[in-house]
Amino acid sequence: MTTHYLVLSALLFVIGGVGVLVRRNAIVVFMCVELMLNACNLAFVTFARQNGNLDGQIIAFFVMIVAAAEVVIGLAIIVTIFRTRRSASVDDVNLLKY
Amino acid sequence: MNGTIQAPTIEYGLLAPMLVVFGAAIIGVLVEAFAPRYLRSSIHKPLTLLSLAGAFVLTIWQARSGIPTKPAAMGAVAVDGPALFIWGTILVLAFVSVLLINDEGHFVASASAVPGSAEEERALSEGATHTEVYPLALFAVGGMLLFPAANDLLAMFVALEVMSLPLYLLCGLARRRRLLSQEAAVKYFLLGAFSSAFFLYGTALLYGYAGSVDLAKIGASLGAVGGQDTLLYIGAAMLGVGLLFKIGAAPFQAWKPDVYQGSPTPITALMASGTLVAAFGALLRVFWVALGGLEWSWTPIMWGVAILTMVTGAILAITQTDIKRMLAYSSIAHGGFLLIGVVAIGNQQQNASALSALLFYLVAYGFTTVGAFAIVTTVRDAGGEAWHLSRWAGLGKRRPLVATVFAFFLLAFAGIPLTSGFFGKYAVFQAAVDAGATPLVVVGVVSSAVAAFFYVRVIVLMFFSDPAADGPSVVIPGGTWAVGALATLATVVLGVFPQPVLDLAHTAAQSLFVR
Amino acid sequence: MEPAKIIEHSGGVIGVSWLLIALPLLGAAVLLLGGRRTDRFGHLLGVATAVASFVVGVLVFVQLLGFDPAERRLAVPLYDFIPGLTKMGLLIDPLSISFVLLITGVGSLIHIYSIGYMAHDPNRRRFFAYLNLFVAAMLLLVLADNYVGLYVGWEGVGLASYLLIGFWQHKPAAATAAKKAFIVNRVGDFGLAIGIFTIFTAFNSVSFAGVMASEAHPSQGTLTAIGLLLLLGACGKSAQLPLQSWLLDAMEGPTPVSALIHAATMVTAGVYLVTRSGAMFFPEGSTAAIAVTIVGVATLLAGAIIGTAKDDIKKALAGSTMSQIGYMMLAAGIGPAGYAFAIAHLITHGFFKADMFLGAGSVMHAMNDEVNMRKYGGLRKVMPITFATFLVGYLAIIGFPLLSGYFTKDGIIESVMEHSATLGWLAVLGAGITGFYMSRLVFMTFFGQKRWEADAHPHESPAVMTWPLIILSVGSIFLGAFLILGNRFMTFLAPAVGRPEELPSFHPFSVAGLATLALVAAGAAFAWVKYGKAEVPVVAPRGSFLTTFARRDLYGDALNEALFMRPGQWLTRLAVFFDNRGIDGLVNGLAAGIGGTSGRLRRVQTGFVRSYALSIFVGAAILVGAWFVVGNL
Amino acid sequence: MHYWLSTLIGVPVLGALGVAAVKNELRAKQATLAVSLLVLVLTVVMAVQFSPNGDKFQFTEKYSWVPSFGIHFGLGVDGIALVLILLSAVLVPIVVLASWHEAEAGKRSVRMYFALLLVLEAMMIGVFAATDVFLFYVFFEAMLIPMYFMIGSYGGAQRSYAAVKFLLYSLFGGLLMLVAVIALYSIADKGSFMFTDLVGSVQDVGTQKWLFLGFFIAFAIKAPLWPFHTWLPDAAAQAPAGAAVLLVGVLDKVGTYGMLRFCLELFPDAAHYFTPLVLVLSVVGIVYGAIVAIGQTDMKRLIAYTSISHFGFITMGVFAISVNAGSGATLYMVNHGFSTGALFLIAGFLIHRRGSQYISDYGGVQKVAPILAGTFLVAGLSGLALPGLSSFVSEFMVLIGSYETHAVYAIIATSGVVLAAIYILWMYQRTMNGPTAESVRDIKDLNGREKWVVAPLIAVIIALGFFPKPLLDVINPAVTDSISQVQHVKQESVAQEGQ
Repeated sequence: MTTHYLVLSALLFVIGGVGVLVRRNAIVVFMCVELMLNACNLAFVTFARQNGNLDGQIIAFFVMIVAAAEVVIGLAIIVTIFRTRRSASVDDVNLLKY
Repeated sequence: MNGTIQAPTIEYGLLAPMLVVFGAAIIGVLVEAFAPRYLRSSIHKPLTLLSLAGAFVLTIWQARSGIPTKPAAMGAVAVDGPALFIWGTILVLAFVSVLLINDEGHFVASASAVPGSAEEERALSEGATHTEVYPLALFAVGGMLLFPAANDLLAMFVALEVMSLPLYLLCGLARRRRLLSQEAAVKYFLLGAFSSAFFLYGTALLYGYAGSVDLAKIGASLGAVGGQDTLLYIGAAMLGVGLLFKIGAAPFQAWKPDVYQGSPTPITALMASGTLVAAFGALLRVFWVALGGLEWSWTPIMWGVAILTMVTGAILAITQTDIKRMLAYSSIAHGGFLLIGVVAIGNQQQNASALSALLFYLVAYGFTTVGAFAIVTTVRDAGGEAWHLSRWAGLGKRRPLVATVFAFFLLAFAGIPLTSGFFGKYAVFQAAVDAGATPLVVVGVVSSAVAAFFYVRVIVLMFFSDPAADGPSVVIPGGTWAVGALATLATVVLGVFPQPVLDLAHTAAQSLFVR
Repeated sequence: MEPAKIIEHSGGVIGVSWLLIALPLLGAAVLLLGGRRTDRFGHLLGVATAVASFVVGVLVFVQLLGFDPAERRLAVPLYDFIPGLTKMGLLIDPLSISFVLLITGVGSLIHIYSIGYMAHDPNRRRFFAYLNLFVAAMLLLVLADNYVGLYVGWEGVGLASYLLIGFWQHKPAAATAAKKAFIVNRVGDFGLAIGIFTIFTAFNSVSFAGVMASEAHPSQGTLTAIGLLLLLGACGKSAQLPLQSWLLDAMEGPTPVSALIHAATMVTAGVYLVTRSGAMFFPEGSTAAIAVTIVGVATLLAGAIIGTAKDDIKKALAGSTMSQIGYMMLAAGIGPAGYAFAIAHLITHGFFKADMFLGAGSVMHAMNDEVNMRKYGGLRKVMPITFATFLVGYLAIIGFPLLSGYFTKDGIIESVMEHSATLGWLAVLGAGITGFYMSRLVFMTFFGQKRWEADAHPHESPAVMTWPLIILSVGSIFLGAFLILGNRFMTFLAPAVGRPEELPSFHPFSVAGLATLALVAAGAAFAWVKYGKAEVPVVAPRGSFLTTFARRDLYGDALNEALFMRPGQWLTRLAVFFDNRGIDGLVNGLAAGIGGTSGRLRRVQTGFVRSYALSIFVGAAILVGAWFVVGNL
Repeated sequence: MHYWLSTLIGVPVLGALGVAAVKNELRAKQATLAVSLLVLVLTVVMAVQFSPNGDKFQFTEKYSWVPSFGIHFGLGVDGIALVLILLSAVLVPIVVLASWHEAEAGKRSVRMYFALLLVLEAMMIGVFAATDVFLFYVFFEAMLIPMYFMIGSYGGAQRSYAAVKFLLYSLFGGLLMLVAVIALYSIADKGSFMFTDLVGSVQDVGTQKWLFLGFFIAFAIKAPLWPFHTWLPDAAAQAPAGAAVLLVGVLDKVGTYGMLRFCLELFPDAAHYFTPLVLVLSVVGIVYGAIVAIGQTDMKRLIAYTSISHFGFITMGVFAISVNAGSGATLYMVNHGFSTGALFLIAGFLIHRRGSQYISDYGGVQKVAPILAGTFLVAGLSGLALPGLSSFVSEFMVLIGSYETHAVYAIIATSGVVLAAIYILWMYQRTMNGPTAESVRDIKDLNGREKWVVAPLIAVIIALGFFPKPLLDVINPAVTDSISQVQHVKQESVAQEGQ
């Protein structure tokens, strides 16, 4: 019965991925990434259950911590650029191209 | 097991180099917290350099005291021949990059201040600097050390983040052209996070497939487990996405030009040398140890990726006008050449030669590229580095030595004999031909012929065209000078007497990765 | 009777016969390297070396006579020229020695004459250097004992002729004529070279002795091919059809040059080549031999016709030279029966034609380099010696009884008659035309009213110029009789070129002989009517179609221009265009193409994070897809 | 063990460093001249000790360089290499003397120019002396760099375009060759790059063909063989006269030398298979090059195109597979170096005086500068292979040798003899003859230094024209040796057809 969870995690991952592609606001984009990470977590836990060992669940904790660290860095960067540009749209930052 | 908990065994000795670096990083943080502002940088500089040097010494010492044959730290970290070689390389390159970082004028006075605001003016006038740069760099280096040595995917993931997160920040700290710098940071961060999500999901799937994230176990389970190929293939592919992104292989190369161009040049140097080396280490470990049994299925894919990468890098570089951006594309192309080595896989001995070839190439390329970026920092305009190629016109007349050295690096990139780049390419191509990948090699040489064009173009600018009236000035701070000298030396020596390093790489690669 | 075997010998003067070549070569070297320093004595040195070489020649000749006729073919080895290909050596035999005497003898006289003729030229020294160079090369040509050596001399004389025709370089006409001469000759050399390649491949040797001794028996086709190729070479050097066009332009050179190179010696090299190779590649009645006779007869008529219409005295003489060489070729083409006459005529022609050319030079000298005979007239009174000597030459060439030309030319006609009546009668016709145009020349120049330019004050030339004339004219009188009567020359030449089994007997009143005399007389008379009695218009009348035809050298140049020059220039332009646009265009196009691709491709790098993310996403999808494809193969 | 060859390479390198260090320009020039003369003397002394009928390679040296790739620093010369080294050693001092004031035009570092010259000399000697295929490749590529800078920094108006074109073209060829080199190594599987180890190590004909192409294209570009030639006119026309001499006189010979040494000896079957193709290209090159030369308006370009025609002769000689042709071709490499060298230098002197490369800007120079004109004519005549001048012997040998084996090609090629007369004499007429043009009325004749440059060349041209024996005695055995294998293959295939 673990397949459902897997499907769900896959869905979440894809939703997250598509979100990154379609949303403009840097914060939202970043949240989509977080969503993808959580999809991974779900998959880990599911597989842990399936494989009958705890590794997956432990990994999930690791991932949360890493995610948290990412948030710190990410927000810092996004805030700085928001302050300079007065906009959090990722489409506004394209001086670097070609 | 009877209820008693066994404490994990950690071989601190083996991990010492990494621990030293991380320790120094943490001390650095404490310094930031407690030491008075005016003292900080004078504490940081020696601390950073010493820790790196110390780590290097420890690495050497370890290599001499026998290469361990089994993973350390309960199989989480594999301190084996390749790992030690890569550590050594990364540590030296990091040391050199730190020398670049030490020189003034690369980093923003106050990152939080809005560009052009009164606040920034004040920060500038106070001569404030972000000494956090040092601990951040150390953390990044620590991550680089762990990344190629990680023996299970979790450790690798953590290492990936530890390596990347500080770099995201560092990218945004350029003193000049701050908008670009911040933009680089945002792009690198978002895309990096995005790709690491792929890496993680791949890990999850492989965990699901093999029931473990331990590379060796995954490798062992390849044949054993049946009927789960879907998990395996998707998992492996997504893992690949994460790793290929880090080395900037097409079609995941998009971030590289932007980030290299926007970041402070010393950081670019660090990324272009250290990160690339580390990422390749990890890539090799994953694909050879975990997915080695799957080689028949991923070699064709790698062929495609390699070709695409070489061609994209070479072709797109031709029309670049920003020196750093051009070097970024060139580094993409070199990534492609290195990938040729990755597919030059076969029997034990073949793998060894391919691996040693790659290791040599990484050393050669790392030094040359650091040197090149070091030179880039020295050619300055009123507005910071003279980034536009046209500004380099006639440099050969105004500053022959600088121009000659830079030209020499470019020739090394182009792979002209008697430079390190040549033997690097040669070794990899040789391995590939032995493995029967001759067509790939042909593509390789053709694209390096194309690539030669834009290296040569810069030389033409520097030597054959006359200098502009208000040409850029050349400022060579002590650290940069040392870096240039060191890189030149390395490029020459590896180009004329490569044998010692080849031997080193060979011994390192002899026993391949431990399982 | 076949030619005798060649035996090595290097005793006496023959041993040092290389001096023949070395002396003039040395002279040339000294004068060229010495530069202005040698201006004062340059001409004297030039003459000295030529004369010295003549003396050596005589000594060699004397020593040769000492041998038994059957052994008069002596090879003098010199050194290993091209290892594995050929050694260099000299061949002293009746044929070569006759040429040596002609070249050095007449050569010396012309050297002496030039002292006077070039007296006022600032570059006289260089002129003598070139003359010496020519003599050396010509001697190498006739003395070499192998085809490569012959080829070296062959092109050497070509060079000398190039330098001397273009001696007055500042005159564009001269420069162009020189270039033309060289290039047309090169066309001939092309044939000669390939001929030599074929010889080497067929006989594995290029020395005359080697070829004769060779055991190899190549196919008849090969031999014919060799013959025709050599003939092509001969045509180039001897201005025979179809390569005749350069000779008339060559008259741009100083007159002594025309006398020495373009009348007496170089242009006869073709005859030498045919005679020398006769036994091997032009056996009697072979295709090649027939080709030779045809070329000869065609040229002798063409030359004669051209001669009739020229007002330029030198060109008229040049036309006659062509025609006379045509006679020699014709004779050489009929095999052993004709060789002796061919060479004999060659020698006598050398004398009387040189005589006349120098005479013409003397006239021009007197008339401030006017060459248009329509502006001469009545010169016999003012320059008697020139007139007298010229008259001798004239009588000799038209074959006035008992003068040299009479014997040699008549000999040729007789022997050709034996061979083929048609060719014979054509030769006779040629003789008639000769009678006409030579008389026309003499009448226009020395008889009739003065038609001089206002500023012309003709006078007799100095002794240094007249003495050579006198000596030459003496030769023109007696040489023929000396050589022909009693088949003296044929017997002498036999060891070198062989001779028919029964010697021809000379009978003065043969049909052909009388017919010739009659025709010549008629021609002369006609000329008298038209140019002697009648008034000669100073500007040439338009003249009939035939006249124009002749004046335009039978449209030889026009033909070359239409066939080769124009298409050539066109081809050149095409090639250059193709090289720049085609090949180079391709290369640069490729480069530009890559550049363009880059310019377009970099647009993919839009700078939008989301598009980068998209590329990663799609990339991942492709990777997964690919893995499935490969995995399930 | 001798150290002849390593000395010959080492001396100029050290010299170059020295020259680069010297501050005073005049001193630098004198030093360069001294060094190059020293090299010449050493080369001659070495050459006289060479025994024509001794071992194939003499004065051999062998040091292990990169053991893990089986690369040696292996040196040694056979007759072919020896004469080419002699050629370089003779030309360099002459070029030094000729370009005494060359570099000053562009306000660029004179010392650097001469330093580059010496580096180039070292590379040239090295490339001919290398008996290790890899070492050969290294010199083959490294040679480009000094020449690249000489063209690019000291050349004419289009110099950077020409330099880049030259470099990329050669680099491309070189990289293809690199692939072949690598493949050769791993197929031969001898663990060594020494030429002698590799000979005969590739048996499979199919493989040979691919490897052959890898080497051949590189050499064809270098030579240059039609249709890979278009870089040469640009490079030669833009390069300073001195550099042009070394470029056309020596560097390009590496291509034809490589064909003779590597293509024939390493891949005899492939060589036999590709012979017709190569001969066609050569013949096309001969005629085409000559025709295009006729149409040129720029003196240096014209000379460059004549060289393309001449290289056609050389490659034809190499692939005609007959001793005469092969020796002729080798001798041709030397003679062409001298005669074209003379042409370029004298043309250079003329251009230096008038400041224009266009033929149409000249006329009647003979009147004002007879010596210049005279020497130019001699060089030109040697270019059109006039008997008595060096080129004749070699051209004649090539043609006669080719005629033995491939008559038709030889006949077509011989037509080049006529075309040569046209392009040389027409150029001479347009520049030197006719009424003296206003613009050249007051130019000076050759000065002492220039005479010293030209004299030795003319002397050698004439001497070799009459006494080629000394060189041929050295060349013949070597050539016989290197074509023997292909001849063997040929006989076999003939025999098979016979059955």
